[in-house]
Amino acid sequence: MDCHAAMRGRGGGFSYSHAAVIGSRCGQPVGCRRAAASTAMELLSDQGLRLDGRRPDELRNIRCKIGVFSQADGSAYIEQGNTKVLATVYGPHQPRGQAKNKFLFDEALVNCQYSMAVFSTGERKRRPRGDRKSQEMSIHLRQALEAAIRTELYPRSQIDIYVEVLQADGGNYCACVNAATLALVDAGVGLREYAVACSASLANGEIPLVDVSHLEESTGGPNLTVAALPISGQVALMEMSQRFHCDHLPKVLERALEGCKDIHRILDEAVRKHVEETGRASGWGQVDRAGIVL
Amino acid sequence: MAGVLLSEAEKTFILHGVQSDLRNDGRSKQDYRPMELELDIVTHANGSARVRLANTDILVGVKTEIDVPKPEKPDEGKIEFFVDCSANATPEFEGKGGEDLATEISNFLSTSFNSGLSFDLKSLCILKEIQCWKLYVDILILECGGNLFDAVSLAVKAALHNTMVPRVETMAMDGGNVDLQLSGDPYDCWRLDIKNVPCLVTLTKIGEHLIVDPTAEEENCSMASLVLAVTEDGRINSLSKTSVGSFHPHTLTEGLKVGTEVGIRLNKALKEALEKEEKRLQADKPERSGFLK
Amino acid sequence: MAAQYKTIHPVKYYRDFLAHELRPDGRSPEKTRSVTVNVNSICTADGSATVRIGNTTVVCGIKAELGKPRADEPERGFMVPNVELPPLCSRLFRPGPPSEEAQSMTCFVAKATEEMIDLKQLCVSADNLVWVLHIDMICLDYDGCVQDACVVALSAALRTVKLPSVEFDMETKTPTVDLGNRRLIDVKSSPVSTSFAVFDDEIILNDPTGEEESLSSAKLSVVTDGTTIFSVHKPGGSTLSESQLQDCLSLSRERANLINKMIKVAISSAH
Amino acid sequence: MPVDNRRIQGPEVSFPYCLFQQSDGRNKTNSNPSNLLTVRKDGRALLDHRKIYMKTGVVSQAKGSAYVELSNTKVICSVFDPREIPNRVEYSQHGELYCVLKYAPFSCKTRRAHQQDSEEKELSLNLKRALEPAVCRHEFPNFQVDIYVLVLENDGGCLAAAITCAGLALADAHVPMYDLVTAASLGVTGDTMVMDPIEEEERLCSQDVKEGQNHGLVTVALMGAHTQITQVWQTGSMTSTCVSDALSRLIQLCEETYPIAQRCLVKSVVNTISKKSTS
Repeated sequence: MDCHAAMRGRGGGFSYSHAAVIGSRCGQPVGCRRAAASTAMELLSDQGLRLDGRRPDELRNIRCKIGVFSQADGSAYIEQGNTKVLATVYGPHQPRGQAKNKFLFDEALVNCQYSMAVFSTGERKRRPRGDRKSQEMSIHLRQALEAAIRTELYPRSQIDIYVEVLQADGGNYCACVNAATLALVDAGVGLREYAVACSASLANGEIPLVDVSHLEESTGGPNLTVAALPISGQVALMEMSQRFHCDHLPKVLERALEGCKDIHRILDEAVRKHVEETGRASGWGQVDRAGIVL
Repeated sequence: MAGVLLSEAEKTFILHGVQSDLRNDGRSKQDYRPMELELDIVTHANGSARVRLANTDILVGVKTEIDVPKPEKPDEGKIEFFVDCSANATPEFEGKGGEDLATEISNFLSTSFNSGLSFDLKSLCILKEIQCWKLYVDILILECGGNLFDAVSLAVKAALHNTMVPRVETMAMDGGNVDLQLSGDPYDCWRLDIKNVPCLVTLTKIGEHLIVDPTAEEENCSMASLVLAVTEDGRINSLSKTSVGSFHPHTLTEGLKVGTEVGIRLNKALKEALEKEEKRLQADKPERSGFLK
Repeated sequence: MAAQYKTIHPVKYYRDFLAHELRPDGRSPEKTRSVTVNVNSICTADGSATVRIGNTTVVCGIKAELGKPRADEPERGFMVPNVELPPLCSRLFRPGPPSEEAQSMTCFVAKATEEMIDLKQLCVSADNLVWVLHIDMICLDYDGCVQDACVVALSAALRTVKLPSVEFDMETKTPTVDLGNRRLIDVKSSPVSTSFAVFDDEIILNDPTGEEESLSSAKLSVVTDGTTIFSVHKPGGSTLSESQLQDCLSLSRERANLINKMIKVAISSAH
Repeated sequence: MPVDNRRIQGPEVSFPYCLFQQSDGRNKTNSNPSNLLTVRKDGRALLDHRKIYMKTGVVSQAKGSAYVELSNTKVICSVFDPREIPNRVEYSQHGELYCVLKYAPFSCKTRRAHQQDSEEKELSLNLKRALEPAVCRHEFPNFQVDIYVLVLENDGGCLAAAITCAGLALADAHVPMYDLVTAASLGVTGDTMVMDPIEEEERLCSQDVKEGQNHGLVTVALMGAHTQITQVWQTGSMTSTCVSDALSRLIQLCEETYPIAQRCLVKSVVNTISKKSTS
């Protein structure tokens, strides 16, 4: 299919891609077809810059907000580049629902649900959750967060962590872990330290890249995801999309852990700023926005 | 929504407040809570909007796809509503917990869009009997602080207003297959006509009184609610009772009158808000905060 | 008292009755329940019949549609019979996909009735278009011998189907239907199924009720048109002697003749 | 489409033959709506309703059951003993109604699938909403009453018939209730109102009209003795005066149906008593 994807700034720095030709097959989304278009691309240009202009060791722009919702015990929103994730935390509370009879006597039960908005991807998803991929993600999330939460402080209770991917552009899992950590902080759940996740890849067979975007993911380099406790330098979860050469893995892992430390710094700063601000009135309604006035 | 537990005394307090037309948060019976609207915040969608009505938070994305028209309606496009009650709103929605509510909302929306007078599906037709646009209106409920129906409908109308449908440049018939050439310019789009798209107005009966825009606590005190789909010019496109409980015919007729008035005001307010937001987006470098604010 | 006795010890309750060659509903063991057949009661279907055997009620509706034939059998149409046991008919069933019982009943009915019509007469244009008869039998009241009622309902409903004439334009590959001009289907045979329940390994109950079925130690269904035996279905359970089997066969033949007569009367009175 | 291997399957696709009807036959009725409504197909005046037939105790295996016929529209309903709400962890103060409405595959103009579709789900919900206010749900906390409705033939006014039928079946099953529920429907197109429309008229009322005109369908369920509307469902597009006008007409019709339902119940009670006394 003759398909060209035009990356274009639309409004304030938002990328918008547009497929020029659409076949007559029904049910074909008018979304991006970046993967097909970019197979020929190189992950790293001759100038040593990545597809989106970053340097190999440069993270995407991270913006976050702690305390998005008022009803949840804790909530947070994070943007890592164009990947946008919302996380909420309920608890610790009495176990309820199906977990009612499964609670643990000496520690808290951590319950995670990973879900993706149906409009979060280029091609519309049919179901927001319940498929195998999101089940797996839910489990991985729980595994990483259990390492950080001081579950022994909350026996016979349950902590619910729900993450919702609003926009997916690579590194979904990482953004989810980071958002969940912020939400846990907001909920006041006791943590050993922040659980931070970051991904890394390898370009041209030698140069490690940090914080992989969707474009780079689909270009097909090997991909390493690490969830770590960066202060103590412990790895909570590590996953590889495909095999790495023995010689390459250490440096890719090092780059990913480096990324984790960087993200940790950003998150920590955000938390400190948030705590400073919570003393004042919440920022609601301060910015001039289109209010619906009756 | 999340675990509202009220004692009898608290319920009576709310009831008395409604009786004297002064609700807990200082509103009168027909006042809405503050609302905020932001357009175009989901880049993967053709149109999107987020509406926050006090604690109720709704995000809507509209995506377009090419589909084959229904054989019984060959000259009409399709529109499909999908509601996802995110567990972010309340742990009760985890897994399949929110499905009943989601079906209720999406069914009500499709009923109120059913009439050709509310939304012109014919404009979505590309080639009679062969190709048409299908709009997927995906609604994500992120927080429920009462009055879901109204907030959802506002967000849906705003997202449809924001939707850009790519223009079809050429069509080539190749046997039974059709090749569509869409315009390569992402700005070469057309907008949907949302003039007659209704807004939903929920009237909640507390005691003998009908109030609009109930909070979660107020919903908890009420036995019966009425949902109306009201258009800009005060026509009712759909009407249904939700929740348990029943109405006296007199209350119902009064509800129709009040609901229509409120609906007209709501549509007008939304229109103004949309214009304002549109203007903001057209500015040179509009600030996009989404959930960061 | 009798009601309590029955709930506490249903088997003994039945034994007491059967010791006097009588069943609780007043029938002798070999007597069948009354049957009513009603056709064309549903106007939205192309053919329909309602059959009651005692309390058991089955509605059969046939919808004819046009479809493409299978490549290996280009001239044969389709008969798609399905038995539905909705939750409405008994507390034994829940909403959702068909229960095991419904599935096995569907198989039984499909097998008993597969030879009824020549599927070639459902052909409109070989390789292109054939009639598809969607035959849905819905049980409204589940009180024993539902499969018998299904077979009767299908047989009666099939005789009321009137297919409109269709012309197939070979060039545009589109059919044109003339609703004014309709024809009946030619039905070759008329199988009737009769079921028996074996109580306490020896007593044979003809046309058992739901209760009798659930208490029985074995079941037997005979499909016959009065002269030929199409099939005998005995899914396990206690054994039967040859003479008992012969009795069942002759009872079934009698009943088949009777019911086929009833179907004929019902259809002729409907026209 | 997912393959259903628990049923016998026909070919993958098949079409209703009405689609290929000769064109002259079809358009006659559709192109001239006013014609259809000046003389209704069954000879009724515009505001006349159809004859209604009701019967209780039709399903021997159910706790309570009823059958309702609005000339060609045929609906059957059965109600079962309350049972504990399955898969529920929290205790619920009120009993629940579990309503499932299903169209028989052959009940409509075009064949229906075996699985419940979204229209059936919507009708089920409306049915539930219509019945809930009438049932004393505090009498059976943490239990649910199963109500199954099957539409055998749809010739308009399905929801109304289903509500009336389910109300009777609940009463027949001795479920404690405040009042009986009866329902009625009405169609509007342009300036014309049609009481108790048949399927063809319903379709006509759902069809688009010129801008500024009214069209649509209204269904109302009423508890007659308390004059309480338990459910109202409107589709289409109409002015609020038109809706309230329709409401008052429908309430009247519901009130007319109410004594018929009462008589039907009385008759079934008399029957059971006389049966008991003879045995």
